[in-house]
Amino acid sequence: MALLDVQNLSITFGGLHAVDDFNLSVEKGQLYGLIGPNGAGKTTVFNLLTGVYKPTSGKILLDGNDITGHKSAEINRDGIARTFQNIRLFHQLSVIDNVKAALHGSFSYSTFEAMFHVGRYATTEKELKEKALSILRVFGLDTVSEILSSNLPYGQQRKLEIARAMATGPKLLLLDEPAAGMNPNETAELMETISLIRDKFDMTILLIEHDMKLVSGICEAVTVLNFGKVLSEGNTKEVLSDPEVIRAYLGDDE
Amino acid sequence: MMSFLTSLVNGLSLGSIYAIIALGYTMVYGIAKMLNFAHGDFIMVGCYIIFVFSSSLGLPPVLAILLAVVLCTILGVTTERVAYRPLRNAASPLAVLITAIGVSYFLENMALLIFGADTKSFTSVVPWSGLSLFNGELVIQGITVVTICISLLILAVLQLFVHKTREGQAMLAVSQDRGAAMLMGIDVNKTITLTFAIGSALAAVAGALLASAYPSLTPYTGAMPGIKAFVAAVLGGIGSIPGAMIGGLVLGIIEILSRTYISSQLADAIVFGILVIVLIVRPAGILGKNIQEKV
Amino acid sequence: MKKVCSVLLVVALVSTMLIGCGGASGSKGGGSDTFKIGVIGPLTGGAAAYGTAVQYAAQIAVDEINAAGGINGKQVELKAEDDELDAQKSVNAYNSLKDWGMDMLVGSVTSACSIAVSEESKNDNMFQLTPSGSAADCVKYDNVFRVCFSDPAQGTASAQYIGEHGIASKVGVIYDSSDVYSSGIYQTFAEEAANQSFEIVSAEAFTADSKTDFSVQIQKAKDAGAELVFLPIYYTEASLILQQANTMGYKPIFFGCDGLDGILGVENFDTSLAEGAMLLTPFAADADDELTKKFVKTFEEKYDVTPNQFGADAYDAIYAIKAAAEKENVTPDMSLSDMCEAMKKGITEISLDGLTGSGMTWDKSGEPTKGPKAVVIQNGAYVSAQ
Amino acid sequence: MKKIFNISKKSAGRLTTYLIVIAAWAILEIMLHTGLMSSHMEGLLVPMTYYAIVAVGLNLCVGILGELSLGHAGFMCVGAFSGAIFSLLTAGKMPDGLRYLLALVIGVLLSALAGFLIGIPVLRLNGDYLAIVTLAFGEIIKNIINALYLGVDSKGLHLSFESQAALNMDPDGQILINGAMGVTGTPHDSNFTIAVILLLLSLVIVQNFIDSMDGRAVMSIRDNRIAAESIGIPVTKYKMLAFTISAAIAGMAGVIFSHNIATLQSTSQYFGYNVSIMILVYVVLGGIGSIRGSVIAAAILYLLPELLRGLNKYRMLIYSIVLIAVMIINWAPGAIEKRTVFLDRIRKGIKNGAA
Repeated sequence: MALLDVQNLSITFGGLHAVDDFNLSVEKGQLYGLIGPNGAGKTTVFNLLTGVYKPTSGKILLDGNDITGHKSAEINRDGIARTFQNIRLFHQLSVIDNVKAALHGSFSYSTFEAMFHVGRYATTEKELKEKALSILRVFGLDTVSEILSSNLPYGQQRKLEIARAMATGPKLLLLDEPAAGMNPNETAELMETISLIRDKFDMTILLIEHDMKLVSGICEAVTVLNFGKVLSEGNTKEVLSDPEVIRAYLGDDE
Repeated sequence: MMSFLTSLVNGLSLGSIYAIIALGYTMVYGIAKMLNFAHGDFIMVGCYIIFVFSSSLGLPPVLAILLAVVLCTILGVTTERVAYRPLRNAASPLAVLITAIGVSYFLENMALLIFGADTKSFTSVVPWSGLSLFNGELVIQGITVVTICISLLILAVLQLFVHKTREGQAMLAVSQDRGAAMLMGIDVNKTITLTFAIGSALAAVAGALLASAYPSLTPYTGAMPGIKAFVAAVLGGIGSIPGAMIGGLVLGIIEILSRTYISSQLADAIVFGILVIVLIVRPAGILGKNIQEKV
Repeated sequence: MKKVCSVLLVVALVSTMLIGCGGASGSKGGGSDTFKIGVIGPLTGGAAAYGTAVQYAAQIAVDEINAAGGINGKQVELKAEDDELDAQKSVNAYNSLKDWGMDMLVGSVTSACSIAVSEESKNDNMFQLTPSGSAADCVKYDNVFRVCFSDPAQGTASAQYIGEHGIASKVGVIYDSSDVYSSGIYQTFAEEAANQSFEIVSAEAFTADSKTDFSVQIQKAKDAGAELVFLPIYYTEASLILQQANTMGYKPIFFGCDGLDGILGVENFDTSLAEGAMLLTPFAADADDELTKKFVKTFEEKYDVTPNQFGADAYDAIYAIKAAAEKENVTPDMSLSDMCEAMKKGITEISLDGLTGSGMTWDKSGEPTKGPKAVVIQNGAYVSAQ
Repeated sequence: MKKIFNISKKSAGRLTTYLIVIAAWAILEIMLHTGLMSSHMEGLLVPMTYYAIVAVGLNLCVGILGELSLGHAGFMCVGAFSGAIFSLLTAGKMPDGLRYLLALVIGVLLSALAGFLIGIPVLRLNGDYLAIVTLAFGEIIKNIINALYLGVDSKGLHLSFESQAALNMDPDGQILINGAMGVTGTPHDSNFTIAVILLLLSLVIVQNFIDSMDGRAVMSIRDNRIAAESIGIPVTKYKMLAFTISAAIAGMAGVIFSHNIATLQSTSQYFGYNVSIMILVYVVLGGIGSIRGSVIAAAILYLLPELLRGLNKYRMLIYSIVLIAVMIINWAPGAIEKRTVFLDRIRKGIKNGAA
């Protein structure tokens, strides 16, 4: 059974079919790409998957459980974590606090203990810090853990966002244009990081990307979206050589 | 029945004044994206100017109002230039809010120094005594008729201005996306200055009508109508010109009716309660557009 | 960077604080060669008209006394502090005056502030004479006296006057429910009205936050057929009510208390609107006795406004202090407590002919005894009613 | 030895704040007992402290939660009246200390409840809409208590919005709230030391809260609500939590307020939106999100107009000019740039001079 199974997903905004009858199936451990020209509805699909929007119709199954209509926070607890196209860090928090905030679900103490720093506070905070550092270490961010996240260079901010998403312990990771705005060196490094996460944590990853080098480099399968509809799907190499896909990307005038 | 009609007319009159003030509030908010807490005090300044020219120096009311409009416009533009513009790109939007509060304190205390704390009685700028209907059972005061007409006129002119002129279009553009407007070659500073000029001129007009309908004048005259008009602007959907009009009228009518039929002591609580209820049902006000953050 | 500025701010403040402290370490009551009288009232804010009237009138009285040789041969110094109508700030003002070396207090002007200050003055045993704090609780301590009538007395007296003179049978009331003075008078007025021959047909309140539009309250009185509208409020709002009633074509008899005094002095007010209005007040600025004429003339010359009853109360307060101090031979070098004891005794022994009444006396409870005068406004002037 | 000094930067920051408050308290107490302090200054100590407490509470809402509230005076009002009424009812029936403590607990609980109930609708709104609705609620609270008559006699509680007479009480009954005249005769229990202890308590709560999982959750919502949701943080719960704590702290200040002054009235000059704005000024000038800054700014700005008393009627004018000037100097991007350049030049000048 597929880890993520999306059936006939649709959403309309004031008559506009932003996503129309969308189907997707991602196997566990797969690195899957979602591509398509600008305005094709890729980010809308992510927003539907993560509960930012409610679908007009259709179903989303994660690991066999129906999560359609769940709210964002719930969906994260169901097991989907994501990053954003325009980076959304907690910019006034330090690097480590960004990750600690994401570890919220795995540790707990009462508000009373929080207000007076008594009881489980000290031990929990210590464990929390260790856990956060171990995650940062994977991304090579442990050396900058005390820096304000908004002061990080762009590439590291992208990484931190992925680290934060990983900290919630998801089954499925959604990356929205992780290489946007990166130079070739940074992109190469990012590709390594993504592969590393997949291998080390046995993570299933669904990503939106415009950089075809990245997509063909790491994605095993892709779905191409155009005008809210699935244009083509399957093995990356085959799909990318599909003439219809090429036409969608380059326009009709050729 | 007559008493209900009377209340309704009184509500319309109060509401029209709120509406004119709210129009100024809403334009400044929509375009400069700031809560100008000193707006109510601009009204007070307008009242004093008219008082000085008309009641003390004996100029005709129309001339006094014109002078007040001009002087208030200068005051508004100067305030924007000196106190608000330097903070437009400050790290927190609260900075300019606090400065506006400072300006409000400044104007009130300045008026206190110049004119003293004594109440001044204001001579209505509308000499016409009004209509008497149904054998005198329903009296509609001249100032009420004039207030309602002027507020409708202002609404129409503003709508035309915003939608039909180049400057108005520039305002719309700036209110929607300041950065993009700048890239399109719109002079944002000039547009915001123009907005303040219009807002302050409206405050002067509102001052003339407010003080004519409720003819007493102190340095704190503008504060409460200012806040109520702010509530009206939010009620109607802040940034929306027809919204401000509707918000003002609704607020005025509810205030008067709840004072008549429920309790004059709890009327303010009811007015604010209505605001709360409207915003719970429609979080962006009656005509406001609820803009969702793009993810 | 921000820190630098903050530090500068702190330094500036601490230095002003030290200056404040330095000035404060001076004489703490008594021990000096002049009488130091403090005045507390709202000098800024919405009620500033009352505070400044008290400040100015007290100054006039002090100037007169000093010109005539002072109290028991000692000169009098006066200092006024602002309380912005805020009880906490009134206490701050009191403490500030104590640091200045105040011997006696004329204040606070308003009831709530006066009560708050009396909690402090009681502990210090400071003689306190409030010109216009009219709530019952203002004089609950034995060191506090007042010049004005108490609210209960005014409410009762008004109801009796209307009833006994048969002025009206249907009475409407418009009062300020957020104001201690106004609601205090209304309460006793309503109680006494039950014993009188008239009926209260409408009683409508307004609050400090909604005192520009009175159309509703006036309409209700009109609809209920009230022949007389009782206005236990201050003249500022009353002037508005009169104007709005006029434009609504409603012309009852208006009847008020001392707060209504001053209505003719509102700048630019059309006094013809007040024609026929009656008020029960101990002071009328247009009265034709010598004392009032002289006081009003000096006041107008000096401050460019017509004094109201607050000013008159304050003027009498200063003279009451003078009379009591002379009676008991109080001198500025006495300790605060001795001075207070002497003044407490002295004030109950004097009889003062002042602006707000002739033959005024005080008893231990702190209440003055004087006859209320009913005046009616005719041809833009106050005339004693029969 | 090493272990003791091995404290994190965050806890060091917290300790500094406590030390500043305690040092200020010690200095002022010494001045108080050696007669160095003027009575004027003495009377300012308690108000200064309770406004500092509200500022700390408001900063939790504005700086940490990132929501602009213009209604905190309303929560103060709830705390002040509930505490005062409790004290009036129980005066003489229990030891003063216990009564004051219970009055505090009741004031805090009721204002927290008010914060919770108001938070439910309010926290669904955004930005300036939220600000105006908190302002509205503050005014509603003030307005209702202002019109309320409450009394107690052998038959129980009596309540009316009409008049004292409408309460229909037995002659032996006790009036608790007399409409606009408010509550009189609340025992004068607050003093500077108690107020400072409560300030320290609120500092402990707020500063510890910030450096905890709950606090990080709240701050993550402030920085980016959508991202906070995406990592599974229950946004509404944490907004409510922070708002309720913030209201409770304001209520605590209200209890101190009502036990420091003989007359308690629910009018604009004590609990109107102007007071909420005044406290907001403290928070912004002290630094949004800086708890220590709020305390210092509240103390200084409360004292400023009082210390300018000598300037008489010019003082509020000067206060307003100072306010505008400080805002522009501290916040305007242009001014910050000029200042940086200027300070750099001085620094270079010093270096050159030294070399």
